[in-house]
Amino acid sequence: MNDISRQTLADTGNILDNAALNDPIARVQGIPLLEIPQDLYIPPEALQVFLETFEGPLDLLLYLIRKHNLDILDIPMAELTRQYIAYVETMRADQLELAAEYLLMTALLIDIKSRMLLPHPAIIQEEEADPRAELVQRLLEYERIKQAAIHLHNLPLVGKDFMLTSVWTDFIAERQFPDVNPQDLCDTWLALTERLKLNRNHTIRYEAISVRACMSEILKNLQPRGSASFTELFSNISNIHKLVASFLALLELAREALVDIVQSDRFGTIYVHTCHSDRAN
Amino acid sequence: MSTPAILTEPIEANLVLSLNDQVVRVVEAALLTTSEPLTINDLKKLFEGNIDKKMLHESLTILDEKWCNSGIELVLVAGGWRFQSKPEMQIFLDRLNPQRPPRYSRAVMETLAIIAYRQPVTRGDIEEIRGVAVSTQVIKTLESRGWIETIGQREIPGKPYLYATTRHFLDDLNLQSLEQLPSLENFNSLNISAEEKLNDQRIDQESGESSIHESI
Amino acid sequence: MSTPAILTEPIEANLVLSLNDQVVRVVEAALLTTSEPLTINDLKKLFEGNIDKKMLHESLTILDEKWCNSGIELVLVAGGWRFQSKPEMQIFLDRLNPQRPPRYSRAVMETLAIIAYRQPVTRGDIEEIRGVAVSTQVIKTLESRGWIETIGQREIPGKPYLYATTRHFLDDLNLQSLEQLPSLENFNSLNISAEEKLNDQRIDQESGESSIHESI
Repeated sequence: MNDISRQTLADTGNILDNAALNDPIARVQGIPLLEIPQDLYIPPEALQVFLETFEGPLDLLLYLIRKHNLDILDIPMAELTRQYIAYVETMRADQLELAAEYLLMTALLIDIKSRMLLPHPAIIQEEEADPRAELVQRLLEYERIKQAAIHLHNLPLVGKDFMLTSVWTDFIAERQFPDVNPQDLCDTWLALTERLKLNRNHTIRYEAISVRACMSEILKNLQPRGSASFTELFSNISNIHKLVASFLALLELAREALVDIVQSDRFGTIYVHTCHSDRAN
Repeated sequence: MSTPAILTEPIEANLVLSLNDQVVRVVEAALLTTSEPLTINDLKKLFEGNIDKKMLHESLTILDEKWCNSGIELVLVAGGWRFQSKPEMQIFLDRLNPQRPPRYSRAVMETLAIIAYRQPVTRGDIEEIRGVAVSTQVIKTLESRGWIETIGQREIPGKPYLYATTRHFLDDLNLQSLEQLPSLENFNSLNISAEEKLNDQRIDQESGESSIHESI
Repeated sequence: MSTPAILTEPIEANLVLSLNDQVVRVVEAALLTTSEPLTINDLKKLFEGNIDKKMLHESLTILDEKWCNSGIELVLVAGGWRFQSKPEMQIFLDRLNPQRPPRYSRAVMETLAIIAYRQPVTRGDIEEIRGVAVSTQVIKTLESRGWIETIGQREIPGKPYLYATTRHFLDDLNLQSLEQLPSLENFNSLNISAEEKLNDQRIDQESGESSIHESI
């Protein structure tokens, strides 16, 4: 809000309060007001700013009730409605879009007022609800919320009334590697084969894991020297299943041209060489 | 494990500290380095759970006493324990950081009050109470501040979202629970005594100067 | 202004603190609430400049001594002074924010699974099974982890490298040998739903070889 509108707002406030408080007369745009304005005179330039300070028709109604010391539990509907309409009419002249919710309230006020005017039998009067009751409830509720909002507003707020400690610390600990467990691998493998199954272009053969592992093992054993004797390769294997698998692995390696199996003479030592051209040369 | 981890891990080779001293040191360092409040369970995590709650509470008492004379204080909010600067430090600290946190309009504060007191509420409920439409901007402002969140939808046509305040809201306002807010019935509407107060305390929208409103 | 602001502003009504105590309190609160380092000039701002550098340095010395036995320390870094947690606190503080270990991408996991179950394999083999090209990055990730290695080259045009898993891989996965990797049969027994079992039986039939796997 700029300074000019603040001034206008303050002036408006003075004028409004003057009616009730008999304070010295205010100035509007530098011109002193010689007479206390009766009822609800507001300079048109100030009205817009003034109305913007209200959060809606309920807020305006509460203001009117307070300003005129009306009893909220026994609202004189005629007076309240008349004053309210006076505001809304002025508002409509300037800011029609602002007035929509205010107009709805006007209708409500007139409705309440007219219902109160309706004659009703004295006997059942006690049981009949006061047409104003709902409005009063809403006004009371809104008034409480307004005060609650003020209370919340006045509570100490982080960053405004106090600060949080934030001592520097290196929260980036040593880089962690992804964790993989065997079941993850198995699941991945199965998902992969499931996917492959759907793909007709591929024929899938499930091979014995252990044979494949043995192939790796044999290649690793061959790596240091590039060759080994047949018996050497199997000398450390005590398990018969492993022995068979290793033998199959060796044959598979030969079939896949990964190793050469050489026997120079009959019943002589069988040597296994890696088929590594670089090394061979 | 029967041995608390704090015993098995060297903290300072050349200093033999009592177990409790070490706990206090660790708890203090943790509370000072984190801006988020820490619950007793969080504090237990510091020691991999190998500590009893009694010792943690003792440590907090020691820290509370240790700090009471300084510009920082130990407080308990909804989210747990935290250190924060005392209000009287603010005048100094503000000089370091001239930007002030945003002040919220009356629309925002009234919406927040309705959600805080009447939660869970729909936007329609808020509009009913305030008598005006609630702009999306107002809701967004409160959501982005982390003060309100949707906690479901009401089973009526249109399935409007239900809003409630968050734990972060309580933390930011230095509250331990919603019960710490005065009950709505305590705000006596339009009492003659309250009337004057009300006039003085009107929340201003942008100016941040309540003096304007005092003149209204 | 000739009078330092700290003298004119009440800090705590019922406590008469010496000027220096107040300076230390304010400096401490400022350093604890800002994560950025504060220069001597920043610290001067706290008092609107109405303080000499000597007093600030004295305050910093006092704070340094006060804190030396705790879990946080006052340090001078390029930008200025700040409190930071001592390295030995790290092990405790890390437990508060346990970092969720990162996860490998599907490409990495599938490549690893293929190498583990079908080793030795070439990149071409992997690509054939996965149906997509295997990026060098994927291979490098697994190599740098020390989980796969080349154990030779296949004697076919291009002489592609043959990959196999390492001893380190087995160690990291807590396996004695590759045989301990879950087999398809193990997986079957884990499934409870009949539909899935049926599905798996079909896999077995298609493969025609799974029954041999166990016996080898």
